[in-house]
Amino acid sequence: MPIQYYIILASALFCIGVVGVLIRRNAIIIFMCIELMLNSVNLMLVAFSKMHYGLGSADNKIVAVNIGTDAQLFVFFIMVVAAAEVSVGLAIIVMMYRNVHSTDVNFLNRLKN
Amino acid sequence: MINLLAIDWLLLLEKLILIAIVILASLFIAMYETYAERKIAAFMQDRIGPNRAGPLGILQPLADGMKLFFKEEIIPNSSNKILFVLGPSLAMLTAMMTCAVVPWGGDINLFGRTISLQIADVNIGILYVFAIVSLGIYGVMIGGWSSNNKYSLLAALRGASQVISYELAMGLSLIALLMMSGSLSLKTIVAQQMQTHWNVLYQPLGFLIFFVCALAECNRTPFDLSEAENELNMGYHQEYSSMKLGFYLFAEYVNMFISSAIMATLFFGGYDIPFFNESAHTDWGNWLALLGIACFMLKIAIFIFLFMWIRWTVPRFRYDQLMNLGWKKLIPLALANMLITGAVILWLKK
Amino acid sequence: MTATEILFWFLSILALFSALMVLISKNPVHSVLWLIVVFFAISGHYILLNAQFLTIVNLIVYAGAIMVLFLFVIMLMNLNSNTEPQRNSLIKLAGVIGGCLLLTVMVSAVRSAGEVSNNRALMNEGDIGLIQNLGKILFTQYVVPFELSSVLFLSAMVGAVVIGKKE
Amino acid sequence: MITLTNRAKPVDRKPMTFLESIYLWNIFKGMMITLKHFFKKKVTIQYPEQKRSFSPVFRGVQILNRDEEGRERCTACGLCALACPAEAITMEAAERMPGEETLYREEKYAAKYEINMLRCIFCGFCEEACPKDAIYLSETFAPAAYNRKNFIYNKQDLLIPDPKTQPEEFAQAQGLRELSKKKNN
Repeated sequence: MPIQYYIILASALFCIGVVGVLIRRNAIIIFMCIELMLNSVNLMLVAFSKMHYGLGSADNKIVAVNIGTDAQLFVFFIMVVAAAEVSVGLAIIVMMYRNVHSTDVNFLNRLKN
Repeated sequence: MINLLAIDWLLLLEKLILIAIVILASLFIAMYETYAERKIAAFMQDRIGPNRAGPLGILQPLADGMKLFFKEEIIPNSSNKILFVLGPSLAMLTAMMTCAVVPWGGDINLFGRTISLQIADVNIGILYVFAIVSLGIYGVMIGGWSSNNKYSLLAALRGASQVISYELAMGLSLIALLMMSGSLSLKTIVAQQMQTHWNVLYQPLGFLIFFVCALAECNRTPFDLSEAENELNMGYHQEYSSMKLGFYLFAEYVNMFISSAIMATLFFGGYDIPFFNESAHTDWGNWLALLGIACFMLKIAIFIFLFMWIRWTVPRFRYDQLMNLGWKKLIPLALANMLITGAVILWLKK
Repeated sequence: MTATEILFWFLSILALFSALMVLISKNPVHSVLWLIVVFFAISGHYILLNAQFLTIVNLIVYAGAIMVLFLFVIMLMNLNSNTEPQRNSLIKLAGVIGGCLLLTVMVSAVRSAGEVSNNRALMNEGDIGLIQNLGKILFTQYVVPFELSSVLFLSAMVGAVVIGKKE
Repeated sequence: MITLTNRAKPVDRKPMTFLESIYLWNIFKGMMITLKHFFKKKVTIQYPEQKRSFSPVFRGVQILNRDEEGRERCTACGLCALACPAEAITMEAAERMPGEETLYREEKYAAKYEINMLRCIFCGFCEEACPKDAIYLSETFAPAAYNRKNFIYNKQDLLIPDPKTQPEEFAQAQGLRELSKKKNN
């Protein structure tokens, strides 16, 4: 599959995530859109890893064994970070809900003044 | 790239037939698990249980199923209609999906073809099982939430946190096993156990932790907090009626069957025939495979009996006891088991 | 059209459609469920790219754990479409236009990058995505980041407990 | 503390040790108990086919007795109605006409005799109060019915069959009285 298909698919998903962050006010949905953006990046990384593997194996059969694995490990680490981020982030949202009884991000502008 | 025409149609047909057989068999077994549950409950309480429908009551599951089919179907007005229907179907789907990677037996020869009695021998077999098990909670959560009922919601939340907590200990207990086998494919693990000993001999603690976690994942007593009758009015499926309720109950029994199969595969040698050298009797052909399947089913039946035996013995845990057991007892035990196994493997290699 | 291509288009359309539904759904629970569908579609893409380990990790971590947490929090707060705050339509329109512009920039960048467009991602072959190869690299070359990420996890866990605790 | 049996154990509130708190040994003991019961003799009585015999002191639904010649013993004295704490018994007396000596034993008899089974508490005071041995509590219970009217038993329901004209039914009634057939048709 040509690589630009994957690039366009991933950027479309990423843009949908961006739009979601911009137009929604619910903190949880915004958070979910961030996850969506992370995932689109993951998809792109995996596609690129397979692209480099394909290029490398065409050039040289012996070196090719490990080409592209680092991208897939990056995806793995991104998932680790995402999981950590979600656990902290959701704890923050729960705390916020406990204090202001809403998950509306517009209520969170108290630091302004 | 595969061309549509280049697909091995015979293989596809073979797999489709196998899938159909496996699904039908697990539904059939789940049906008779309900009968077994009632009979075993009765026997343990000095009663004789259902014995009216057919000889010894063996048609009882059919009668129960018919009853569920003909009951009035009620969808609460204030419920979320789509999700209300989606919940039980998801529960059933995830329950049935796990059986794809279980090796039900060795190879058999039919019409000149060697047919592997496993739907898919993927090299991530155990992880696949984990993924599906962790998805299984959606059926409970969606059903509990969409009923728009406080008790259902509470039960769904309880169930979700219970399953997530026990998944950790389950995964950790399996890591020790995987360190020994060096493969995630269930078929390879069975083949290894056929050559040496059953894994339960090397990993008794791991098996125990896995078994307790399997009880929790299947929502069986003593961990049936999400369907506690006397605290939460039946729990997450309180608003369900007719066949939708039947799906939830059925999914639970299918889950029990599948998790028994997984345990038998991982720790008790799968379709290995105990005290019998299969490789010396390859001339038996298909009969050997059939004997293997029978052995596997026997092991599963023993596990199912164990599940039911525990259900009718042990009372339900309190919620804090459940969390304590999961986080403060099982996870440290599983970690210790993992460390010890790793150390022993290192030591033996030197 | 080969089977792989059909699957690719199907999964892509499914991913985009459900990502849009995440935005459009009024009810947060529906958003969560659509997002799960997106993750499944992306996992399907990973299978097509023969990255089996990532497929299953994606399912376990995202669909099995993270989304359950989201669902859990939403159910705990009892959010539904009635309590959902709405931005005014002008800001919504501005957001959509901004997103579309971003997409346009990205797509045109891809189109103008000529050398990339000749390359293809290998489908259904190449076993770098298998758990054995990834594991070897992970525990030799990447063992320090791996341990660091476990420390990160632990600190995130402690942090979540500290934040979530009632004082 | 004085205990009734020597099996009583004082409550122990020590915190559990680690081994106790994983519950394994105790669960194993409990499972052995249930397994033992699994193989025990079952106590089930297959109800419609098998019936459990009543205890000899069981107080069931009332019957009105006859003497050996098949005459009704009741003289409508009203002592049973007086003794009844639930006030379930009502009766009307009538005088025996000439020619009815084969029917009634004394000169006075109960023309109407009703017991409201919804009120009756089966205490057996009517049986104790009766000077003529006319009312007895049998060894069967009042069967279920669909409406309240059917629970008011009149004399035809209560009288046992005549030993002279219906000896078989009389013999049967001495064992069990099949009121259900009469009442629910």
